[in-house]
Amino acid sequence: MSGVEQVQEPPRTPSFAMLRTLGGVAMMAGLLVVLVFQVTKPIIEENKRIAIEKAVFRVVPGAASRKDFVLGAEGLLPAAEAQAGGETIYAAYDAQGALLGVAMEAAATGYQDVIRILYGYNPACECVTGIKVLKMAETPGLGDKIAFDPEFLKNFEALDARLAPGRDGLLNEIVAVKHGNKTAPWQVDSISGATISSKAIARMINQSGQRMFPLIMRHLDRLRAGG
Amino acid sequence: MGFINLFRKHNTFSHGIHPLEHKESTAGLKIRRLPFAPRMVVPLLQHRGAPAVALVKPGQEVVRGEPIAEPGGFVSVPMHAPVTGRVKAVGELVPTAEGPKTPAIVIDTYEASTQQVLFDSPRDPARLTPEQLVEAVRETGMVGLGGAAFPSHVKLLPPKGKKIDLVVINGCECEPYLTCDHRVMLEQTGKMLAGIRMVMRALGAERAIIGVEDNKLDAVERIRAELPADLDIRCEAVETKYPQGAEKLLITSLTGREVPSGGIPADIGIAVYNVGTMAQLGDLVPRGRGLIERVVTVSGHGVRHPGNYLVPIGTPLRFLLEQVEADVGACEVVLGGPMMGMSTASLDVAITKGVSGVVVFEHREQDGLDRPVFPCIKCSACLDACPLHLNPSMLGQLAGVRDYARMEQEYHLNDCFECGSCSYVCPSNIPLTQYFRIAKAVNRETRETA
Amino acid sequence: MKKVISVGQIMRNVVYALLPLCAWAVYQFGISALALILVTTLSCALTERFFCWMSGRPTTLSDFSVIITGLLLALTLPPGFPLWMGAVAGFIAVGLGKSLFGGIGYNVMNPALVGRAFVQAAFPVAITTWTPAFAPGRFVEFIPSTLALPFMSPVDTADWVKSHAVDGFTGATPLALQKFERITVDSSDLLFGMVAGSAGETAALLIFLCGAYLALRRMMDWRIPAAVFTGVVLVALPFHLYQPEAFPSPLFMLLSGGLMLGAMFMASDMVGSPLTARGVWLYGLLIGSLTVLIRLFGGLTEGVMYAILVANALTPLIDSITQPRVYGTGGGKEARS
Amino acid sequence: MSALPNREEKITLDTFLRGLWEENPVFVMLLGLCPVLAVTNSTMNAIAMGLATTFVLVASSTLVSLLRRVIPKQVRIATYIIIIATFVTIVDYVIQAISLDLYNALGAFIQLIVANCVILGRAEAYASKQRVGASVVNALGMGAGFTVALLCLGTVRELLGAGTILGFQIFSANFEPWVVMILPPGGFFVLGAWLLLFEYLKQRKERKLLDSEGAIS
Amino acid sequence: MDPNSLTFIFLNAALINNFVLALFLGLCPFLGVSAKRETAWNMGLATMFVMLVSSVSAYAINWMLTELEIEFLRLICYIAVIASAVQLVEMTVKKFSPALFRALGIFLPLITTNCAILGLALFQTFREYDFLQSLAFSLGAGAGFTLALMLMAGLREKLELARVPSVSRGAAMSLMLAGLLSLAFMGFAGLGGSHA
Ligand SMILES: Cc1cc2nc3c(=O)[nH]c(=O)nc-3n(C[C@@H](O)[C@H](O)[C@H](O)COP(=O)(O)O)c2cc1C
Ligand SMILES: Cc1cc2nc3c(=O)[nH]c(=O)nc-3n(C[C@H](O)[C@H](O)[C@H](O)COP(=O)(O)O)c2cc1C
Ligand SMILES: Cc1cc2nc3c(=O)[nH]c(=O)nc-3n(C[C@H](O)[C@H](O)[C@H](O)COP(=O)(O)O)c2cc1C
Ligand SMILES: Cc1cc2nc3c(=O)[nH]c(=O)nc-3n(C[C@H](O)[C@H](O)[C@H](O)CO)c2cc1C
Ligand code: SF4
Ligand code: SF4
Ligand code: SF4
Ligand code: SF4
Ligand code: FES
Repeated sequence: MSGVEQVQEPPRTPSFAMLRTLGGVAMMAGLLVVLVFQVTKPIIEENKRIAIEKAVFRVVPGAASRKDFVLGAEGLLPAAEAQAGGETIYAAYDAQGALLGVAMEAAATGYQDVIRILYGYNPACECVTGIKVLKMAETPGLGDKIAFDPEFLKNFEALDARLAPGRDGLLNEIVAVKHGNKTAPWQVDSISGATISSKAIARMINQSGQRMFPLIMRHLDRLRAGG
Repeated sequence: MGFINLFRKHNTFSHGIHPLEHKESTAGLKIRRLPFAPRMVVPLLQHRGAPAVALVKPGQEVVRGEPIAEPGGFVSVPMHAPVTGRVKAVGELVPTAEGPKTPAIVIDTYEASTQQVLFDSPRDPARLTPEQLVEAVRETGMVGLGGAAFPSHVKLLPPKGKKIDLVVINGCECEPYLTCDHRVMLEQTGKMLAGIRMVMRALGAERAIIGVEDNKLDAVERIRAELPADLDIRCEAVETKYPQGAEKLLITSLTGREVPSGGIPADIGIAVYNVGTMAQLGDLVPRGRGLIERVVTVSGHGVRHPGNYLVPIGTPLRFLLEQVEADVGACEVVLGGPMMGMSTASLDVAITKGVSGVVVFEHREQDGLDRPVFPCIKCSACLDACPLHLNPSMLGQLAGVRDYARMEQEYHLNDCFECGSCSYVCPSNIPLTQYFRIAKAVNRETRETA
Repeated sequence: MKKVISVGQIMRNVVYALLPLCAWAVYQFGISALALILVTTLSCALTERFFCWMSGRPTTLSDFSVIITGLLLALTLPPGFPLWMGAVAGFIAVGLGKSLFGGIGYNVMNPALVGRAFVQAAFPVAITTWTPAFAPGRFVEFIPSTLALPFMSPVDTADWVKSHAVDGFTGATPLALQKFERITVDSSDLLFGMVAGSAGETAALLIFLCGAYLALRRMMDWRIPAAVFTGVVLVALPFHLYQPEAFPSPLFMLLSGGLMLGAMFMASDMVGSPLTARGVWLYGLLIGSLTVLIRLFGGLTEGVMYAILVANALTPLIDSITQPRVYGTGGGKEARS
Repeated sequence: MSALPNREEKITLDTFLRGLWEENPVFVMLLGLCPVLAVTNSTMNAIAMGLATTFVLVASSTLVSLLRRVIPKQVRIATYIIIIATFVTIVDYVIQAISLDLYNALGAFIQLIVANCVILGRAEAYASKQRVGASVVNALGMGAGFTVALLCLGTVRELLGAGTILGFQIFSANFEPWVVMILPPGGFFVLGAWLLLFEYLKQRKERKLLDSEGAIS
Repeated sequence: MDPNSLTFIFLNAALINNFVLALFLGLCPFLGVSAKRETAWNMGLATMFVMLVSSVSAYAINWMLTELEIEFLRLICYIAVIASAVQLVEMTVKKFSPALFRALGIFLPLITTNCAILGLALFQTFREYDFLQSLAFSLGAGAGFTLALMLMAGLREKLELARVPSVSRGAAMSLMLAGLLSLAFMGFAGLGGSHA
């Protein structure tokens, strides 16, 4: 206790002491944080890169490398060059550098909250090639099966997403049907008891696909060329 | 919002209850006299206010009708000897129905005592000024016979600045079993109207309404037939519903007005009197006599000879019950009506001015009462019953945790007039009214000690 | 001078009113429903007994309220609900919903619904697995999921349903059909219980009649169901008129799902509902409208249970803004003569 | 809460144990409940959160204790908050570097350690008045108490809610998980149940004590 | 409903992902100040108010930090700026509306650094809400917090009059009540999502 009082005694004014202490502590804090930030930054970025890569490679099977593009008002640009915002899409290539597919994000409200996924699209077969759930708050044991239920994920291994003749939308809307009622390759067989979550996935792919697939087709050459 | 009145059921108030009436066994029986008990007990406090002060000494002889005690203050009344006899004791502590003992004058009745009242000083009420009338009423020792036993002359002197323009006469008799007012209205119609005339003159009121429950239409007819032409007096039937006879509610039923919370009828220019009070005044004032007897309904399954009896004030309960051959062994005796009355532990209490009925229940009739008490299940039956629109459920729960202050401040405890409707309907058998009585007493005590 | 009904009498009468519903459930779903009813009731009763013993209070089984809790709980569960889960629901209903707060009269939310909400959150699959009514052999054979071992997952009933091939049974309740497939079930089927659903919620007419019995005997406040129905109609009607194909009619809303059971027997539990008439109307309207909103715009197909629980939670606040106007305290009446 | 020491305290076993039981920040003082409930849907999260909090607790206590003679009264809270926020930021980045999955599972709650009043409370009530050694030991005790509480919840919730602990199957594969336990209500219920249990044991002990006293006298 | 619409953000924060009952934010004031309806109401208002202030300040700081590319100082800046902003507003309120200050006053310093406030700032940053969305989010969160607090206070006042067993009196009961409320609020799940 006595220590504090000593500090406050003249000749130095209390406000000087306050400023000095606050300033000192803030400096120290800033320094510490910057230090840690500098050390961890490359590791974290690497972690993030690996995470994205893993996800992209999962939704575009067989991919070995990827390039990031931004699809926006300026058209298709490599991520590094993009100025104005737009949607990031990840083009994935095989070991020989041939375009295997494109991965992108989609989101929609599920049972509890917004579900975000990354999904892959193969322009060659005009089909969806896989999904990975990035974020969700669905009920464990029920809705959260969309992330790992093999039967459900199988829906997206070659989900028909052909473009309509006008090339401005999908030929068949991607829809979810009740468990066991799948009859067409563009339908998603729901998880039983989690129809809402399943429908959310189908809906988000449909919405995103209606918009994105025609654009991707338009810029296909650029994507194939890799930049 | 006048149009709402179109939908208001006429001549009644909202809420209230319909207990079984049980009036049939006594309603048709004429008022009969009861013999004198060998020993009379006249408590000095039979009314609201200050006790009377004894004027007699032990050993002194008193004559029936003679004043034996004088008022102990403004809100107090004199007492008169109910019988001719010898004073045995003054200030002896006797039991009361409420519990605490109270001093009384005890008189040994002379066997020769007659029913005749020898103490008379006749006068013509029409000649008296309003002030003299009030004094005359005070000399009769009259208190409200409707149960509250509030000195009647006090109500004739409304607070300064308040003008009474309407007198409401209470002939509802909403308590089950009781029929004494019914009989008075039938048998003493003239005296009652005479009393009303006096009161109207004393107050300077222009109008009077007699309110009678519609289970006594014969009384309504009788009264209407005898209404005087020179005065604005009406007689109205009101719905038979407990507690129609509570003055606030009767006022609402008859006029649509409400007595303000915490106020008295005088605040809205109304005075209320019981029919029995009026009949007695109409009889006593012209003769200059005192109140020495009253009509009491004695009823209940435990009574062999139920009926309406003219009972001298001060008659011991035990004597009364012997006269009607009540089977007191296995019974509960209630003074007053079963809803508001007090169940008395001792048979040595005296019939006082405020006792309108004696009801003897056999125990099997009390079945409900010894049912276990449950927690409040919030069924809201009590809210639908309370005629004052209080929240007895909440009051009861607060009483359960002894939060008496909040009962008063937030839930209008002091508006409750302990009518017992809430306890009656409570399926959990919570003795709500009893709780409220205790709560009020505790609050009063804390205020006094503070 | 006591000649009014007692708590025990009220509760006994509610049990009587529930018995026809139980009988119908057994007739409809067979011995599985019977076993479920017995297990939940027994579980509730034992839990009550246990907690009374723990807290050193006399047992309160004789007031029958816990029997109501047990019966209602069973009636709100799917007929093939595993018995051990039913026992858990009963334990939670009475333990967490009632005894924790001091027993009868002190619970803040409807105990039966607390139990159901708990198992709905705990076992979301089992509680949305429906089995067909009037399955052949229902009086001699259990629905396989009923007999799941304690704490073990129930077996899938899909094969059993197939083997009992009841015409066109889709395993979906009328509400789910409406919401997901836009198929509206006939009102007459809803009235007479010819649909899938919880054990005791399907026959709207029977429930209404049993509830009406209670209301007529004044053991239940008729205003509560009336207010709930009004709330449903007030909210459902505009939507239906606006887009009849997308939004079902108020009648369908009233007759489908647990609404009838909830309005008649669960919203009307006086312990969790407000005291005054005004409060009760507010409470009922809230339940009705919330139910419709959850059904139309929520993630769930059915919202009665949650609507009632939320309204129960709001009851103290409703009570505080709907205190009765005490005689003689303004309101403009004194001024009149 | 026992009286706070105003004189500088000697380091005893009690300095450590107090935080673990007698003044357990969660079970006894009911502080910092948000992270306790939010991240305990699995044991792994509970451990990570416990360690992170303990680290911030110890580090900030150390610094506050070191600086206790130079920080003026008027700005002490502000200073403490800056110190705490610094360490939290550090933890935040370190965890991101260690495992993104873990980081995503804990969500914003790592950063919300700043708001955890156990830490500010320790800084204000203990570290600002005690020598470094005692402060560190006390902070370790509090951190341990906090971690134990997290574990109490985390294990129960994961076990009942998923049938596993740290991801290992405990019950038979056919066990039906009680999903509610990993949902928000389950958090409240499990903490409530622990508190009920402690209260029950406490009351039973008191009753026994009373009984035995009664028997003697 | 569009997940980015203001209405949805408001509803989501108030009911579906209620700060207290679903996200576990602000539990200490929730348990500490929910014994009486009146204090709960004032606390709710104060919180809503502080949330609004901190949402605005967080939006501003975040914009500045992003411009300067020093996001790693975000946490430190948030907590410092929010605390001072609230203090500033507090002084203003005290000067211009003493009545309002009396109602909110005692709560303001207590809430400034609690996790609901900071959580709000962090969430709006993570979710990249624009300015209006941030406002809707903070109002929704504040309304939801107040609602939960009032519900809890109502229930606790009711139980004051109950014969609660000695074991469950106190904190344990409050937690169980919170659990029941949380259970009831699960009914709002998915509200406003389009499921057709
Ligand atoms: C969010 C919040 C948390 C609180 N936490 C505590 C607490 O942990 N301990 C406490 O004694 N009072 C707590 N209170 C109540 C205090 O604000 C109370 O007013 C204070 O203890 C009185 O202290 P004083 O007499 O020194 O002013 C809390 C209040 C709020 C609004
Ligand atoms: C506690 C609980 C959690 C639920 N979680 C989910 C979920 O995560 N995803 C989902 O689609 N439906 C969820 N549901 C909704 C129901 O299961 C809904 O009835 C179902 O989605 C309808 O699908 P069905 O037609 O296959 O039965 C949940 C329901 C409850 C009661
Ligand atoms: C609940 C209740 C019921 C009452 N019932 C009657 C009644 O039936 N008849 C009656 O004359 N007075 C009844 N009273 C008393 C009246 O309110 C009022 O005091 C009386 O009519 C005044 O006349 P009095 O002073 O002449 O007795 C009742 C009072 C209460 C509180
Ligand atoms: C009309 C009526 C409806 C009732 N509904 C329920 C109910 O839905 N759930 C329940 O547990 N008990 C119900 N009860 C029984 C009883 O009120 C309940 O167990 C109390 O909540 C226990 O305090 C009901 C009782 C009545 C009279
Ligand atoms: S039980 Fe007896 S006293 Fe009571 S209402 Fe019935 S007849 Fe009258
Ligand atoms: S006793 Fe009081 S609270 Fe009960 S009904 Fe009568 S006036 Fe109302
Ligand atoms: S009548 Fe009795 S049980 Fe019903 S609300 Fe009133 S006090 Fe409670
Ligand atoms: S400072 Fe934060 S964690 Fe501590 S009591 Fe207050 S709100 Fe809770
Ligand atoms: S409010 Fe206390 S930790 Fe969140």
